[in-house]
Amino acid sequence: MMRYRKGDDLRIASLIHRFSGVVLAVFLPVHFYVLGLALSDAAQLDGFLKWTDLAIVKIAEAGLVLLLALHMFGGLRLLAIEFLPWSPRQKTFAAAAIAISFFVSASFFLSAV
Amino acid sequence: MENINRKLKVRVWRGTQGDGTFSTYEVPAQESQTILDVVTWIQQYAEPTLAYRFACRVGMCGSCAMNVNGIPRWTCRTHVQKVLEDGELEIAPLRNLPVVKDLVTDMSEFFDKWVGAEGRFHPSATRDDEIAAISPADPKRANANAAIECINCAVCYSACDTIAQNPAYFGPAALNRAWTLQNDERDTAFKSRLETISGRGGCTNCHSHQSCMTYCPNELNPTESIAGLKRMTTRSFLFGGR
Amino acid sequence: MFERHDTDVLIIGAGGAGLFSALHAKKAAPDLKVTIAVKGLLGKCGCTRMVQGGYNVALGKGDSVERHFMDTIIGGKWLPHQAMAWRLCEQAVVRVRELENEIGCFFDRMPDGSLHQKAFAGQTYDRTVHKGDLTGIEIINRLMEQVLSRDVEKLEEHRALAFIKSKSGDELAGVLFVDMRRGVFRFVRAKSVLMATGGGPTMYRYHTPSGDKSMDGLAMASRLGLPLRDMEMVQFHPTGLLGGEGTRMTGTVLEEGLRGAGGHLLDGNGRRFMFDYDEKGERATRDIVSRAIYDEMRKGHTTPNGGVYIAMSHLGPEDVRKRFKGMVKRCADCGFDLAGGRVEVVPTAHYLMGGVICDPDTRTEIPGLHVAGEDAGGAHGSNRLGGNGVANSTVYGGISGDVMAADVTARGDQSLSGLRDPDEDAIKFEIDRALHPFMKKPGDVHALRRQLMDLMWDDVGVMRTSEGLQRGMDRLKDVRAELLETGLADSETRYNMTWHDWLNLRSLVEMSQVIASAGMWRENSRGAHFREDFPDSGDLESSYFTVARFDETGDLAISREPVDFSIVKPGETLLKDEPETLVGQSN
Amino acid sequence: MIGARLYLLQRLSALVMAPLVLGHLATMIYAVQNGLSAVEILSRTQGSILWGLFYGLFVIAVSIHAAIGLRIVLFEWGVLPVRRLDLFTWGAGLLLFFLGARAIVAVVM
Ligand SMILES: Cc1cc2nc3c(=O)[nH]c(=O)nc-3n(C[C@H](O)[C@H](O)[C@H](O)COP(=O)(O)OP(=O)(O)OC[C@H]3O[C@@H](n4cnc5c(N)ncnc54)[C@H](O)[C@@H]3O)c2cc1C
Ligand code: HEM
Ligand code: SF4
Ligand code: F3S
Ligand code: FES
Repeated sequence: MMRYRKGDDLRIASLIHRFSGVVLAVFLPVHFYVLGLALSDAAQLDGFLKWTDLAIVKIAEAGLVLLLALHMFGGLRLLAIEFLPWSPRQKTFAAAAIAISFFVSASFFLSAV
Repeated sequence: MENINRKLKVRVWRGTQGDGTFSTYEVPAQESQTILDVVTWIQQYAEPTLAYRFACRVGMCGSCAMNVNGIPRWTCRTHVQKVLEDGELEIAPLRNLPVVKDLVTDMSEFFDKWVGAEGRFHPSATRDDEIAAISPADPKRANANAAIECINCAVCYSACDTIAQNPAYFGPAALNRAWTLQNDERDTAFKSRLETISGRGGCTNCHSHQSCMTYCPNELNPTESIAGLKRMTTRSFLFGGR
Repeated sequence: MFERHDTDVLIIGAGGAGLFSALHAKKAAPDLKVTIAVKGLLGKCGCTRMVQGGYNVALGKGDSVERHFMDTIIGGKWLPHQAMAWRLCEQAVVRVRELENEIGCFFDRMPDGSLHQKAFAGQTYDRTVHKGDLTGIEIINRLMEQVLSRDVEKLEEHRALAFIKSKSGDELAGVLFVDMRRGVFRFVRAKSVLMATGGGPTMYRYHTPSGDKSMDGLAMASRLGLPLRDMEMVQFHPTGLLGGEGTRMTGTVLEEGLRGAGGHLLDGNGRRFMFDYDEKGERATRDIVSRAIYDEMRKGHTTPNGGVYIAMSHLGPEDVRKRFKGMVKRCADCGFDLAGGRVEVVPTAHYLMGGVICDPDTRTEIPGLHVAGEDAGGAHGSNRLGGNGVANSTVYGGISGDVMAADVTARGDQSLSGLRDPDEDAIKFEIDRALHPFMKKPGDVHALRRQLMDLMWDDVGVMRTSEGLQRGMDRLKDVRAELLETGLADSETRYNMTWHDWLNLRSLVEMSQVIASAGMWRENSRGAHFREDFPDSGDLESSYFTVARFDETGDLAISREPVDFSIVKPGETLLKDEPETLVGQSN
Repeated sequence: MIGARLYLLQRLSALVMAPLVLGHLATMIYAVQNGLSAVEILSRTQGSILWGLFYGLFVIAVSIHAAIGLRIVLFEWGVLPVRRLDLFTWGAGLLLFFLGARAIVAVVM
């Protein structure tokens, strides 16, 4: 088949934005559901939170935070394109959004362990 | 010259819509050689029925765009050395348009959308009137001018992932043109055009992927134009009128 | 075997002439069915799109239609058809306002908001309106949008093959096409037909026009027996890019302004030679510079690819980069450094002044057939001024639309349909003629095209002699004979470019023969036509133009006809007590 | 496949969420340091009108934002045909809102 545009930075940024948005949208109902458990029984929530002490779950959570951060900073970048005067440094912004996101999620992960 | 006697390995798409394969050709390398020259060589010496399209051969008509090593380009102004990967080229028709034959696409929908997005001037004066005095420094005119030098090559149209997924979307070139017109003080269709470009198929479909701007051979920036249209849309939605 | 199609007004070609014709016809008579058939995509082929420098128009402030007209006549060395030249200059004013006010073009402005105008060589006023150095793109894109958004039928990638007369043989019935995508023949009947295929001397080794142009229209008209005038007048642009044989870039224009700005022309050894030929040096007019370069080339003072150099770097590479952004980028894309290095250049065939004889209303001898744009002869005489080409195609394109609409409307009253039944045998004959190469043994069309381009360059080119022209005509006969024995490797008719290369070549060979013969007949040197054996311009009062015509048996006859000085005679001027030139004084 | 209205709603909700998400992330980084427990969460949030408004606003914004976002994605991926889009958007938005509201009630009240 035909090749199509590998290694295009801004394209990767847009794929990240979409991927993170969708995963967040799938995760969020679960998150709400778990919190909603507190309504019936705080112990159930605690049981769930215990489970989150597991390392693997910690990593997964850090991943979600990463996605949230990526999506947000990426989203702010898009909003800047749409509503602020044009800047020629789009790749820098995309890279910055990703870098800050990693920084945030790493902080989260480090404080969690 | 190290180029002399060297051969390029070129894979070229042969076939029609949905039914084709790549054929491989060995093309002698030359010092001054564009992708269009490579395709021409193949047609003249190896594959007499190979179909491709060109006219001006100097980047003015926008007829010759193809996908070269996965990237949409104007082939008459793309030097082989700039895009060669390990001595190889892969040449395919533009994406997002139906293929007529081999490297030739049917550009009708590109132009239908151009017109569909009201990409034409609606006059406020006639040939009996004087030509309007408009300062080039006027900010609106500067906006209009920044987007004007489009050759409708459909490189951006082919590069845009949104069109691939949302065929109703007008695409960057049509909206870029609409932006120029929205900033043209001589034009009278501001309102109706705004309605069109903020409706179905319009600027709100754009995700600011910026592939259009990255690959536009004339270094135009449809992303910026479309963002301008989005602001116009927003303003008119929130406050009405201009 | 072929499809049939009917329309009221049929336009062949979608350059400035074709598109303007459609708009005007539709405006004059909105109920008429207007069809544009074009060899490429609508608006994306032809040379109007390639116009760089701009559009000549006298917009007052000291300039006048009279001054524009006098420049045109003097530039054309007293050969122009004066009524046509006058109408060109007069209507250009209207057309430019139409382009700006109705079509939506936006030409460059001065800081105060008025149009920016500059002077091309041969003008006595800063008259040329432009949009940067991409004027044609602006004009054609805007025209294209207007046409696409109107109820105009388009037949894209339809190649016109032949005009077909009515059964009675005294009127035009329609045009035979091949739909290039499907490889299917299609006969289109029409009440009125415009031929606007834009000439295009692409039979020279170096040429500027777009690849779709191959003088098809002129070849078709000549086979119909229509007279062609001034066919020896092929304009060469002095600085075409020279990139070697294997690249389509070779021949494309490096803009005039480079020389104007102070660029140097250097021979292969790096010696500046233009002052050997003219005191204005590189700033001399197109024809003089072209001949000088050609002469240096003949003397063997050439660059690796056989041309000369243009050098700009002494003006400061940064400055050059800024001032000639488009040109520098174009060269850079193709691997040449215009701003800092030297670029090889060569004179390149640019424009055909000659064409079908018609009146200032675009009518030809045959009722129902009109001609406009580069296909029409007369307006430029022996030499076209830079900026008069696009003015000519847009002015006369518009006029043709008006006239055809009026004619068809008037005719509609007389007969029920106004459509005429074609000579069916002629259609069959023409289809066979187009399919000819499929009947022959496969051969190398491209080698023949190169032979043609070489012989035209060598023998019928920038400088001519009777010997050379004779040799050229002999070689042409051989090429023609060989072409008719050269076939195609494949029976594919769908988008078969090699087939179209063959058909292009046939048109070009036929018209090359006319160019060479007309060149032989003109025994003096005027404008673009330079005879080394007759270097004088000849007596102006008894100026004549050549008329070439094929008779029934296919023999070519050339004659000379006196120029009718209907408006101004040699030695006179329409400019009373005015300074000779006002260049540089307006803006 | 969105018009001006949905487009703006999505952008507006995104703008609203940005500071909220920043605040949330900061709290999380601060809070997880000592491990999470239900008591700890609830002690912070229960009875707090401020947190209630904070998360309430977030839930409203995210319901709108994610519903429209998913609408676009699912349309562009060819999962949803145009005529189902509005139904889906409302459904997804209401579901998110319902779950979110329940969660707030649970942790705030
Ligand atoms: C590089 C370049 C620069 C120029 N710069 C200037 C300038 O600065 N100023 C100026 O005044 N002039 C300039 N000219 C000249 C100018 O372009 C022409 O004079 C003018 O555009 C001719 O217009 P036209 O409509 O007659 O033909 P074109 O615009 O050439 O259009 C011809 C049309 O006919 C079609 N056609 C051809 N054969 C067939 C067929 N068999 N069947 C169907 N369709 C056919 C073609 O595809 C095309 O659409 C320049 C020309 C070139 C090549
Ligand atoms: C925190 C602040 C957020 C900001 C600034 C933000 C911003 C954006 C923007 C600007 C878009 C539009 C992209 C486009 O169509 O071009 C978008 C899309 C989207 N957002 Fe968000 N968002 C945020 C939070 C969220 C959250 C929390 C979720 C999920 C629960 C989410 C889910 C989505 C989805 C699914 C899309 C569609 C993705 C796409 O079209 O590619 N967003 N977001
Ligand atoms: S915007 Fe650029 S890429 Fe798109 S059609 Fe115009 S010139 Fe081509
Ligand atoms: S690539 Fe497509 S999504 Fe928008 S910014 Fe350009 S049109
Ligand atoms: S051939 Fe015209 S842009 Fe390439």
